[in-house]
Parts: sequence; structure tokens; C-alpha cells
Amino acid sequence: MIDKRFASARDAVADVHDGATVMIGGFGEAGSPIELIHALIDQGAKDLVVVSNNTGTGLVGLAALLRAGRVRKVVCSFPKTAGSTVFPDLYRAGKVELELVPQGTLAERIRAGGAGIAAFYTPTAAGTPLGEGKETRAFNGREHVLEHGLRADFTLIKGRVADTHGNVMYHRTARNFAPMMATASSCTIVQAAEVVPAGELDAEAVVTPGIFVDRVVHVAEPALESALNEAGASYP
Amino acid sequence: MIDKRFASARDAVADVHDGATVMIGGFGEAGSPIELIHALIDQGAKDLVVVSNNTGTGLVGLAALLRAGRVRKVVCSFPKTAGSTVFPDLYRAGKVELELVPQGTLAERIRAGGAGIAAFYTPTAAGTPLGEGKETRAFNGREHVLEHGLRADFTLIKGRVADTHGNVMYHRTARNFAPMMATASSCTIVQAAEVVPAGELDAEAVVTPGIFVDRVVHVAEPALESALNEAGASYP
Amino acid sequence: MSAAPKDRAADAAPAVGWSRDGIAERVAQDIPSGSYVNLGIGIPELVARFVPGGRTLVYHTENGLLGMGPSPAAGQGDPELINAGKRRVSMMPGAAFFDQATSFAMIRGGHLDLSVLGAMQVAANGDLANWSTGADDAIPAVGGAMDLVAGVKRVFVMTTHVTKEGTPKLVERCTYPLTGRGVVTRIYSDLAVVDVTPRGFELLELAPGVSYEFVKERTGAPLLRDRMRQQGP
Amino acid sequence: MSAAPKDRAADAAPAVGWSRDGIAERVAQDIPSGSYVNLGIGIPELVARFVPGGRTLVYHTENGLLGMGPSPAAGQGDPELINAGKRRVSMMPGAAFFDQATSFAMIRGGHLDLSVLGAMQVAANGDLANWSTGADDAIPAVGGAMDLVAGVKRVFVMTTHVTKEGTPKLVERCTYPLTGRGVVTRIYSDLAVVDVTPRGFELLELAPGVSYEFVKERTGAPLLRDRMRQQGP
Repeated sequence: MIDKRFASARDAVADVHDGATVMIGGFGEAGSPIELIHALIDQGAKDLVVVSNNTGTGLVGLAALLRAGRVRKVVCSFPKTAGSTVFPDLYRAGKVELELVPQGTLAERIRAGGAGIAAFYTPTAAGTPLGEGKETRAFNGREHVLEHGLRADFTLIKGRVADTHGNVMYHRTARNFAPMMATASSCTIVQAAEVVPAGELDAEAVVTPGIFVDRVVHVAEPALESALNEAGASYP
Repeated sequence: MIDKRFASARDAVADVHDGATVMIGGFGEAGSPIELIHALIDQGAKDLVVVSNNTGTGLVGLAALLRAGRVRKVVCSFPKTAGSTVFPDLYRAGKVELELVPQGTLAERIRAGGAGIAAFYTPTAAGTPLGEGKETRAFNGREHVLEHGLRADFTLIKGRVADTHGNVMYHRTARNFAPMMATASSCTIVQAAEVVPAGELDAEAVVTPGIFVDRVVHVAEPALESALNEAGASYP
Repeated sequence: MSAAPKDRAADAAPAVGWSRDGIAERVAQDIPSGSYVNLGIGIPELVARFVPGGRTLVYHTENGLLGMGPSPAAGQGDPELINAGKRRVSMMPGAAFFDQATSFAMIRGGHLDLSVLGAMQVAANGDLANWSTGADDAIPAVGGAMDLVAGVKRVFVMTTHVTKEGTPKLVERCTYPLTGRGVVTRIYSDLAVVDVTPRGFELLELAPGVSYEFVKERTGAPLLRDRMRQQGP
Repeated sequence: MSAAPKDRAADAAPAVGWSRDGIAERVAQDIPSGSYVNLGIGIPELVARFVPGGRTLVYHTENGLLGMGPSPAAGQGDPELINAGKRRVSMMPGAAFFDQATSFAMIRGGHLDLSVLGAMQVAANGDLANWSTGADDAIPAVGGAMDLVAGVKRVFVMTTHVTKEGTPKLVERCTYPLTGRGVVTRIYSDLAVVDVTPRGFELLELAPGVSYEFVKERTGAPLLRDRMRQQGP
């Protein structure tokens, strides 16, 4: 019998090592796996490379991980959301590296990493500073940039419901990067508000098939960044 | 109001031109849009390039289109299914060209064509006859083949249910190539067993978003290759 | 779609030309029914309010929703049903959710008919700069801007004709870091509608009460007017 | 999983070594519980019948299903719920459907633990030929074979040790067109289990009643035996 459930977020992230590359789902607060991120803060791994579309807001979740000094580098498309002060301060102080990647290229690089595609040519960023220094090539007379697949050691994502095989469905725009990130790391950890036995999900409606998922943690009432921030919360 | 419904398969394929490249969904009989193919036979366009995983069986559907002499070239991964005689005979007689593509590379080339990715590097077929003559490159010490995105003028696919905006859901393994093909042509035509008003499908469970679909045809009881063949049918 | 983020009061009395709403209304006139449209964060979002009756547009937000609807009342809505500006939105009938790879396949693959974006600078050759001033202390952030301009069929820019300091935003050559090369189709400013053509900027229409000379003086590159409409709107 | 396509009767009395079912049973012993497995069309499908009790494998079929179950009775089932061999199958609890791009992302991206494939030839360096004889009148057809060998973590080959004509299938170098280079991990034949190692073929185990010399004579390349198990199964 296959059962990918872990008893807690703490157990699920216990083996994240110093220097690990960690993909973290979410676009803004939608899909941000706050409980897994907080467990990672407690766990203490440092020197992390974080791949995530944003850098968190306030003093919780991803912003709290950054504030705790655990992140060496961020691979990101938009690190200055309204309400984001932790990353900008660290960046200006030279305490964190940034690899800025256009959002669609970030998504496609993660997908490629998970799909065994070593590299691909995209028109995005050709002729711009983000294309500089990269190999380019013309297809049908149009310049394209060569971009490489991206992989991680761990992926932390948030689902609406998962089953014991690791099949996952998401909630609305919380889906965003999770399906690609699930495919692109050695160990994918999902926190889900509901966890059901295999066989209860509609096989036609599963978004992330279980083969991409290693660990499932039940987090019944996941916190939201905006609610925590309104309450003035900080972590730890 | 957006309404992509066409009154009939005949209307939906009326403007397919001689020499068109046509992607046709299906893996074996699962997902084969037989009524659209038959309408295309009636319509008469010739010199077609057909992109499809197989070449049909018996004397109906895709095999009938080939038998009618309308196809100049097939881009395909497996053109010799059991029960397939039309394509093998034409091929041996030199009456149809074949571009043989590994199944996963075919899927990925179609996806790339629809996603604005000009080309990508895959390890599939490196060092084999299907990689010969293609540009190769080593990534992490492993040889990869450069493969190009594939696009078509028309795509014919079969859904289980579609709405008036062109959102589509499929039936089990009939899904196969349809979602990628829907993205990769100038005009995507869906035949669906059920057609509903926009708003009736679960937005979380839509597989092909309507933006990829141009025309929807209601075919209430689509024929199956196996049933037609058992009945000794041929088309026209 | 959703409220403009700031100083709506400024709309009340434009010194000359179209107000912000006026520009949005003018853009909206040029979008055919049935179009799939991505409205950039901020001012371009205003366009949705002015779509003429009887036209249906389908709004795409690159964080993963097609068929986006208006923002709910403050404090209402679902914090995980948001747009690319991270504000809460709603869904229209026929909506669909999808992941980022699919969302940007729509963008990069040329499936969207139109994107309306803000600008810092637009050059006469269609180059666009709208993501960074390149200042040393700026936090660089690009989001989906480079993908949108690289992939969407038509890119409209919606902008004030000059900066707050009076510097032209329509220029011979962008000095800010580029978002994309040769990507802008048309510019809607408070003063005029300007096409980007192989010959450079071409005036298509003047805002009410604005003269060609007035616009020309505030444009940092030659402004042709052969194709200007004979009648104003 | 599903019935072997032909001459099951041949299984009754193999001249020597394992029967077809015997090979399948031997392969099944080496697949850990929880593995994600793709069984090639034909003989490899037999493996599913012999998985030891208590182990759960998840079967992937490249046409778009994870969690494939056994074939229904003849004439039963859904013509659009089929496997890569285009035969009707069923679904197990926890199954999921997906498109071809996703299916081959699983394969190419290294997500499957194991693929069991048939072979025409396997070379001592792990090269595999199993899709074409290269004959002029053959209809070339490859399906997902090249993707599977390029992407799946371990590739087991299940084959007769020699052809019907008695020619070795384990060879120094493949003469048929390759499916992939250096891709085979292990070979299960009717006569033996053979690992493909940097030193070439290494005998791991002999079928009951089969001697090293007997296998060696029927192998077209050197067959090391240092690592052979001391006890047979």
C-alpha cells in the first residue's frame, strides 16, 4: 500500500540540508505553503537557494525565511511586491543574491527541469538586459534566448486536496507554479487542507499526478499571509 | 457573447485548404475525431500533411482519409498499428511520405509549437537513426538532440464535453494529444459529445481552456473505429 | 475590472487632453468583441470599465485565470482568487484555471489578441521600456512583462505623453532598460493615439482640444500625421 | 495486467530454462513495492501477473494513465480506456489521466522507476535495439520506446536469450538500428539474469538447470560471472 503521508510539516522537512535548492510555490499569497516554510525555519537549514515567484510580504512565510538569514540566493521574477520589505533590505545590504528571471521563462525553465528538457529557445527577453550574456539564435528571423532547465532538491507547495498516493488538486489561482515545481525536484512536499484515501479524487480532474509527489502533510487550516500580516504576526 | 459553435462538422472544416497541415488527435481509436475526419474527406482538401500518432485502422477515419489519397505526408510515431493496412500499402508504394518522430518528442514538439518555444534539446533519440542529421549538443555530459516546435493550420480533436467558449474536457485516455494540438494550430476544431453553455464546466477541471479552441461541433454519439471496423464499414 | 490603485481624484480635471479614464475609454473602443485580453497591472486595468455594451472580452491574468471578472467589494472575495497585481478578483462564466506553464504558453504562443501595458518609454521603432529605471538602488522586478511583449499579438501602451517632469515618454531610442524590442503596436496617451509603424510614430488621433503642434512638441521623436483621422472622436 | 498476445501454449514446456511466465515471475521479484513502472507492449506486460503479494506497483501507460489496472474480460471495458498496446484496461484507486506532454515529462524527466522492455538485441555496453530491423520493406514505427530508454531510471530487458533461429540477442554491438545508447540496466532471459556493467555482461543468476557454459555459448559477447549468486533461486 502506498501512503505518502507525513505526520507533520516538521517531519516532512526534516532532511532539508544546508545549501539545498528549494522551490516554493505561490504567486503572492495565493498558494504560498506557509506552514511548510515555517517548519523549514524551525528546522534551521541555511545557505538555501530559493526558487519562487515573489519574496513574501510582512514578517511571515517566505519573508520570514529570508529575514532569518537562511537564504543565500533567490531565483525570482518579481521580488518587490507591495508589503515586501525584508527582501529589498537584504538585497540593498548585499546579503542576498538575486537571479531575476521573466515569469514565463521561470515557469518554463522549471517545467523543462521536470520534463527532461535540458534547454529551450524562447523569444522572451531577447534584446533586453535579462537576455544579455546568454546564447541567442534566430528562428524564422526572430532572436531567441537559450534558457536551461531548472531543478531543485526540495519543492514545497500547497494543495487544496491530496490523496495518499500524492495526487493533488489546487484552489483557484493558488495553483500557479505548484504543478511544475512538483515535477522538478528530488523531493516534493505538499501541504494540503484535505487529505483523502487514494481513489476518492476524480482521475480526470487530478492536476498533479502522484508520481511527482513524495510527501503529503495535512494542514487543515492553512494560514494566509494577508491575514497574518493584518494581525501583525511575525515568525518565529 | 462568445459562441464558438458551428452547426455541423461539414461547416467546421469547410475552409481547410489544399496543402494544409492538419493535426489530428487520438492514440489508436481513443480520441480519434472520426466525424471531423469524415467531413474532411467529403470536403475534398488534398495534399495534406497530417500530424497524428497513428495512421488509423480498417477503412474508416484516418485510414479512410489516407485511402482517399488526400495525404501527402504523415508526421507520426507509430504508423503500423494492428489492423492498419492502408498506410503500409501506400508507404510501400511510395505514395505517402513519413516523418517518424518518437512519441514523446512528437508531443513536446507540438507543445513547443503552441507555447512559442522555437526549439528544445531532448535526450530522446540521441545516437539513434532518428537523431541522425540533427544538431546535437551535450548537457551535463549527455548528448541531446535539437528538436523544433511543430505547428499546423488546423487541428481536429474530440472532447467529451465542451462549452460555448471552447473550454474542453476529455474522456479518459482519449485525452492524449488533444490538449497540445489544440494550442498548436491556427484553427482548432473540437467535436464534443456534449456542448454546454459557458459557466457549466468546473473552472478547476477544464483541461483545454477556450482560448485554444476556435470551433465547437456537437457530435452526440461519436463513432468508434473498432465498432465501425467490426461492422465492416468503409468511408465514404 | 477593478479600481485604479491611486489618486482617482486626479481624474477630475486634466489640464488638457484625455483624463486617465478618458484614455481607458479610448482604448476600449478599439478592442473587438471576443478578444482575449491581458490588461497590465495599474492604469491599464481601467480599460475593462469602458468596454462598450454588447462587446464581450475575455480577460487573462497571467497568474493563472482566463475569464477574470471584476474585483469584489473591499474585504470580500477569496485571497487565492487574485490577479497579476495580487488583488482579489472574480470569475466570469466560462472561466478556467491553469498553471503558469500553460498561462505563459498562452502568452508566448501568440494566443492572446491584445495586451495593454504601461510604459516608461516607447521608442519610434516600437522598443518598450516599462520594468526598470536601471537605477543602482532599484530592486529589479520584471514579472510577466517581457513574456507579454514577446508573445501577445498586439501590444497597446497606455501612458501619459510626458513624465511628471515633462520629459517625453515617446522617444527616438529608449534610455531605460528594454522590456522588448520592436514590440509596441500603438500608444494611447492623454494627448493622442499614435501608431508605431515602420516609418516611426504616426499620429492617428488627437485628444479633444489638443493640436498636432502641441503633441509634436511633447514627443521625443518625429511624429508623422499623414494617416491622422480627418474627424476627431 | 493483461493477457499475452499470442501462443501462451508455448509456455507449457520450455526446452530448458524459464518459461515466458517464469521470466516474468523472476522480473517481478526484483521490483520494490511502491515503484512506478512502465511495462512494454507484449511479453513485458506479463510481469504484472506475478508481483508478489503485499507489494503495490503503480503502472504507467504512456498514452496517458497512471494507476492502470488489469484488462477487463473480452468485449467488456471502455474503448477509450486503453493502454499503449491499444488494448482495453482498467483504473486502480489513485489513478490519474493526463496528456501526452505530461506523460512523457514523467518518462523523460526521470520520474518512472523502471521500464521493462522487449529487445531484438542488447549490446555489452547497454545499447538497445528493439524498434526496427532496418529492413527496406519494414514500416518504421517507434512509439515511445526511445523516450522510455532515454528517461526511465532503470531499463530492464525481458527477452529470449536467442532468436528463433538460435542467434544470440546479447551481442558485442547491435547491428539493428538503435533505440538508445547505453540504456539497459539488466537483462532477464529464459536462461539467465545478466547485468550490464561498465565491464560488459555479468551473469547474476542462472535459470534452473542451465549451466554457465550453456548460457555463455548462446551469448554473443563475453559473459563475466564474478558476481553470480552462489545459490540459485
